[in-house]
Amino acid sequence: MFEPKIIAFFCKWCAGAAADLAGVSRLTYSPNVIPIIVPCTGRIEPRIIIEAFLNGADGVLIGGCHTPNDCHYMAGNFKAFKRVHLLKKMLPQFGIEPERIRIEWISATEAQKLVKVIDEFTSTIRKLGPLMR
Amino acid sequence: MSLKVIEIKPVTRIEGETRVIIFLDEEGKVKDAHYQVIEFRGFEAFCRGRHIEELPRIVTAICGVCSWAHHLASGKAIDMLYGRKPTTTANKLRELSYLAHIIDSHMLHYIALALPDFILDLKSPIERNIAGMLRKEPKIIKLFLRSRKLVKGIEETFGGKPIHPAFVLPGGVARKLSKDDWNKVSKYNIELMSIVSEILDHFKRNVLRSKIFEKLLYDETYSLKTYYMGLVDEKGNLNFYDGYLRIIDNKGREVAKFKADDYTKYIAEHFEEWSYSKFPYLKIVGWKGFNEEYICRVGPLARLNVADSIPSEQASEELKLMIETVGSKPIHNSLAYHWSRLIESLHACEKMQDMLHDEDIFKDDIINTSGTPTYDGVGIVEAPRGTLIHHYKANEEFLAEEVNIITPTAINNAAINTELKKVASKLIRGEKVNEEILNLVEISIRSYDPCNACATHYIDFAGNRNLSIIIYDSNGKMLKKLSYKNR
Amino acid sequence: MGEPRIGVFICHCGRNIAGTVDVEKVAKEVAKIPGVVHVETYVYMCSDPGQKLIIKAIKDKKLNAVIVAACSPSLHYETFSRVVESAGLNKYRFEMANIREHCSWVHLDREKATEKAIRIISAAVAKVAGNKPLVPIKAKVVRKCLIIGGGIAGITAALDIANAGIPVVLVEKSPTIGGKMAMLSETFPTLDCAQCILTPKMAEVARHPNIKLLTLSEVIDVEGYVGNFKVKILKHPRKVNPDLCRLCGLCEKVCPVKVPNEFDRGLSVRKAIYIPFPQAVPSSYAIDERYCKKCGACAKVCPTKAINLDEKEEIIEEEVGAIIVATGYDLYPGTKLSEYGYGVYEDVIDSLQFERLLSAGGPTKGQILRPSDGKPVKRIVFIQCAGSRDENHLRYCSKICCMYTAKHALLFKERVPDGDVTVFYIDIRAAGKGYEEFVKRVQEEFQVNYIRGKVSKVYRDVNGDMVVIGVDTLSGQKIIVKADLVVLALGMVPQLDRELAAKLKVPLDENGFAQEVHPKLRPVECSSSGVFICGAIQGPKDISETVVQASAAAAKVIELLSKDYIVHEPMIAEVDENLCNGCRICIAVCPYGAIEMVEGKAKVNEILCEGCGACVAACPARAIQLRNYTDEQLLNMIKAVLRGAT
Amino acid sequence: MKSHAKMAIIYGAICGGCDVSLVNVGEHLADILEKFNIIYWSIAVDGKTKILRDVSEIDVAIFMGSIRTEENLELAKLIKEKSKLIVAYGSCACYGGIPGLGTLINPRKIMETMKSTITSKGDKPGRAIYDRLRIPPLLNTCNPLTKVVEPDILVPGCPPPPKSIERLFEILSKFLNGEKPPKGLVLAETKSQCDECPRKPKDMTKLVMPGVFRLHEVVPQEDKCFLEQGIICLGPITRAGCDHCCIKANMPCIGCMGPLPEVDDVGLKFISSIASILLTDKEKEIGEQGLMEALNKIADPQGIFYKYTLPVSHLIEIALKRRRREK
Repeated sequence: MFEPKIIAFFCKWCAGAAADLAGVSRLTYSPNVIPIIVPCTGRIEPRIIIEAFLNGADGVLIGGCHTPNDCHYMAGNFKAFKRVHLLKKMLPQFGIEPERIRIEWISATEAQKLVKVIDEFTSTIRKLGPLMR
Repeated sequence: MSLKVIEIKPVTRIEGETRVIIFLDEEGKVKDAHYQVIEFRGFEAFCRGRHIEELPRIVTAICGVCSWAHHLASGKAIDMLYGRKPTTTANKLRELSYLAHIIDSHMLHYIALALPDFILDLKSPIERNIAGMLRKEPKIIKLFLRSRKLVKGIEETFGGKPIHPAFVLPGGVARKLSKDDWNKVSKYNIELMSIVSEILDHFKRNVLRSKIFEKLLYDETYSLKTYYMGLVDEKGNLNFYDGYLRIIDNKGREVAKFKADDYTKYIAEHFEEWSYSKFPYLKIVGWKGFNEEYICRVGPLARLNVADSIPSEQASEELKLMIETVGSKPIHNSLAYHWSRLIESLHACEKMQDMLHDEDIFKDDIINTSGTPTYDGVGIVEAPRGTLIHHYKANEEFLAEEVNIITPTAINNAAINTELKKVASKLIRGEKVNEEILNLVEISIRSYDPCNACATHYIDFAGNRNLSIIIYDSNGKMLKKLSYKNR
Repeated sequence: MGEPRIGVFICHCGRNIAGTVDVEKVAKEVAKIPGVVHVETYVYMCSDPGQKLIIKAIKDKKLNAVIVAACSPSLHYETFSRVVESAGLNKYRFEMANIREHCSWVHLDREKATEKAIRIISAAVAKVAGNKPLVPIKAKVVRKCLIIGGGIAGITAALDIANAGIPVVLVEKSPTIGGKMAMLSETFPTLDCAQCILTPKMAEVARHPNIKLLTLSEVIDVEGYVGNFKVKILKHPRKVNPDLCRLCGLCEKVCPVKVPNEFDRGLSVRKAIYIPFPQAVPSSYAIDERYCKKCGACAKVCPTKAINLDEKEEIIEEEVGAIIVATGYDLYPGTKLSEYGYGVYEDVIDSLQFERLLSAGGPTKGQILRPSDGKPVKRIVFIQCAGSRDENHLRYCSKICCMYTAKHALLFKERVPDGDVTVFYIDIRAAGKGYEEFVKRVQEEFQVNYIRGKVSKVYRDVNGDMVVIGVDTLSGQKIIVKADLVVLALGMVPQLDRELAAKLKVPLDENGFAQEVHPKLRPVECSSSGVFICGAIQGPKDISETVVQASAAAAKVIELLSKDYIVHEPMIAEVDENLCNGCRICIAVCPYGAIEMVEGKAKVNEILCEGCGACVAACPARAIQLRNYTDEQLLNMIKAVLRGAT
Repeated sequence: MKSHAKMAIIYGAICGGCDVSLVNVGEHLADILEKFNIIYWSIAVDGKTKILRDVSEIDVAIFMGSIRTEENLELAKLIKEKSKLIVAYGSCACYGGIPGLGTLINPRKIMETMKSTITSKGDKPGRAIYDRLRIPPLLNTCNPLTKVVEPDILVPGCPPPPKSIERLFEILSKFLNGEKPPKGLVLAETKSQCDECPRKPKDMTKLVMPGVFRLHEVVPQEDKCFLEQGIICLGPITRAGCDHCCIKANMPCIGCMGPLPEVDDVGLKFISSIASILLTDKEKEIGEQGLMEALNKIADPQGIFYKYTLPVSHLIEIALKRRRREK
């Protein structure tokens, strides 16, 4: 079976913390997702996401703080949201499935949601198949 | 049976690469001749899905020599598509800028490309180039270089760039004409007018009388009895920017007159597997192959044939002179295209001068933003080389869904092929082809001013023409190659 | 720093990690990564022997960067960075790789977990290789606080801070502090007299050694940033020297100019030289420039020569480390509610005017008399939500009107036991300790007639009675009430002009109230660090809430100013001036206003920057980088994670 | 006195604008042409390539246009192996240019489209009667020269502005005296359009886009930053050196001068910039839904952000890899 490679950019304040909580609560999820912890999803830009693809990722997951008010830096999550939305709008023009990018708001307490999102996303990408290989 | 093939390259080009291929039968008589467009960029395909209002700045890249024609035709298509009638001021500013472009293109072609053929020795390629011209006609060349600066300057004031301008918006133009702009433009145009007149005089004095030109002008092989098409205004006068498309037959009888949006009723396109360029034809006639009776020509000569008159004094005088000299309207002699170019340039200067004194051009309402979109628009202008048609359809997001572009060079494509065969058949017997014959073949094509003529021309400028004729057998194996190089 | 010499220390965490992750295999793989010169595994890396082994390795192997692959940084980042530092290595050359919470604890498949652990560590290695040794940013703090607004909020904050030993500059635009509260008679729900609880605090402000009080003053310019603000204050001339004024009142008697008294909301008149109210602080008369005719009569009679008609305004400059904005509220202009006849009929008044009627120190010495003819009021109508919760006026609820109207009704019945009181209301909002009880008491004990409904019109009939027409939304019946006096419970509007707000970098919400960073977690902080808000400028609230918030703001200021230095994380954005084109895109993206254009180039204020990286992603010239989280590092991390994927 | 330094000016798929831009510098051109021996300045077909094959080496090769046909490609390879100094002239040669927008549409599709336009539907094409008439096939992509060979000099612009051309000529003259320019030199400013934009405001305060407005929705005001009017302008990411000609004509920059030195992908970078400043002051107010609606007004991001640089975008690499895989 095709094992997708997925990079997850997690905001250290929410999704990252949720991942910690998931561990502490001994929840289990797909190991295909490798987390990279960023100070804020506002640090992420389309180029970074596409670099992940170019280097062999089949999907990119972005976990940030809930809008409107949870962002540790006030509105970094909105920046990420806008950038990702515009990128996803463009991908089909290149024949790339926008479903390969997913952005989710996951608070530090939502370990369950984190697990659900990771597993869902993994199977989505599995269905889509490899991006390039 | 094994045919011999003569391939000539380079040929003066349209936007893209072209070559001439001539087939000889056993006796070495010309069996067939083709003028091929072998380069293609597919604008009609990749313009789809674009923001429709952006097209006027995208399609200019179809041709860097007549980018203004594409810019404005596109702009007019967009006006109709958005259902916005441009304001009077906008229309006048557009036409003003466009007149400068007509002069730009005509001068470039006449001096840089055509002239060497007629005032320099046909037999000596070494001489036949601008270097040679500089020696023989330094004044003309200096005037020419000066004229470049002037037209460029005028085009810039409107479109920012002289090539690939940024000027039209849906229902108008982007910028008003300031007083300073006006001063510059009128100053330049006055000088331009004197240059154009001088060049026209020079034509009548030196070129018209030149052995070669005179000979070819009246030569039956360099003449096609075809239909003609071109824009005329309400009064039936010559107009480059707007009006009705009029078609006349080879006796000069009007067979059709219609508005842009009706063009599909009158024009269709034929496709040949051996060319990337299509062959537009008149629906009322139908596609009947490369036969002069059934094909249609556009461009300077066609326009002067189609129009009842030229709405400017000196130019209409010059037209009278041309008609008297060559015979009667419609004029079928292809070489008259060159003369027509000069007459049109003169007219452009005169008209510009008139328009510059119309206070409308200073009004503030340079754009009309109201109107009901039709999502379907046709824009037609007379490009320097003839009728140019842009037709777009858009979806509700105003993304281009269909793009159809018919260029004048495509319309003349059939004529070029037809005349080519005529000329080749007369000149070529067997494989004994030389530089002179070659050029005589090219002169025929060149009178239509295919778009990138200026480019190849500059080989002459470099004083370094590399012309070659390769003769193949029908399997494409090279039998013989003659090339003409200097130095 | 030379070639990277990275040491990776992998923790078994007992069975917690080693149970699912093949630590030895990880060690073997990680050792292959270029730059890694030393790999060690240990059962409990955080234990004392674990820490010692790291220190030893750093020294013996001359490591210049360290990775500890163990649990979540939230647990042991501090622990290990101290370890690293103690070994003489810059702590920013250390990173943790979380292979427990993010790996061993959440996966069952040993092989896959091991694989993932390797990738997580590779990423950490890639990052640390690019980390620069940094030192925390230190900035001196000016140990002084500016408070704008001398109402109960400003007074409370000023006293809290001053009592903590921190100097305070209190700026008030009117001649006295006290604000709106000074105008009130009694306060709900306890009904204790406003003056009695307020004036002692005002007096305390006046004599407090740590408080510099500037009345008749306004802040006109603010520069700088947290810890180091430079403030310009415009002080209008009082023309009476407070130190000499004995309040004898002679001047007032001789002054020829009469003007409406704003303290009584126009229900009385005062002179051009006046004292707003007897307990005003500073305790002194003042000359109202706008009206004074400079006749000099007052100066002649003043026994202490306290009056100087030529006194000029002056600009005072202060350096402060923190700013509290407590500019409070004003009443929504009643004149905008034409249907209620405010400003047309003298006997339609607003709630503060009614407070003045109730007040013993007020124009009627506490008697309830009609402004129009001075007759005692028997029938009175209160209209709640006058302007509030109204699409055409104020969308929001002004929160205190229900309570003060109930209070008004009660105080009226106490003074006029046989009077009729009608209250028109939409809902009663009485959330608060003892509030609901209070309203019930008013409704039942004092038989105040509460009508749930909206008033459509107020006018005066031929007999001179005020007629109030409304609809009872419960019964649907039209209701007509005749009254001697109509009181509008006007809503609250914020009192901070946009210009000053902009200078203070205080964001305003759509209603013009100051926007806090977070409604729940950071209710008194502003997005511009070092600026705090409290009281009604942050949103409608009553006195007790205001006082609570003021003390909260004070606590924040004390926290900030009790240090000599602000120590700031050095992982912040920095601009490459050669690449910056001054396109201004980064400015709006920064949530802290930390970026400004200096000579056409973006400049990051390193104290204000919190290092979120939003500007890095936004800069079209790639002129901005985040220290120790550069594009290059992020890219290398991605490559490391995906090694062998293509 | 003519030198024997050989210069060849070679075309890919061109519009001719580059040539006219050279003609327009008039005298300067004459000078430079005097300095060189132009062995070739014409179209690319076998007969001519033979001439290029004849010479052992070319001193200066100037390439114009993009690479759309196999012949374009062949020529590019030829100059790669023979030229001492290669100049990519014009945005097509540097980045793909406007025709590059067609790089993802495969030739079959292009031909089908062309044969099925409003005026050519239902036409029965005439056959190619003789082998010799077969037209050279199109490539699957439309690439800039830079994808085939790393040029010594890039001259961006559509067409290149006079300033750049004069600089080019200076450099070429110096080259004749053995002075070689640094590899990959770009003849345009390293600064962006914004750096000296005539519309730069006095007070350098924050820049926020009030929404996205297309050119049929607003009348662009002169002297006000296009982005502040909600009109997408590529100025912030595009090299200066064109004298702001379009902006001065009151039209937004569409990026023909190519990306800034540090930018490897215009679209990916500028999407980030635009999204960052779009309605930044209203994010919480209008929320994700509102922001999506605003962004969706950019209906054709590819065409807007890659008008001149599509073939060199990272996403193309992915798209092409996938296309190959499907085959």
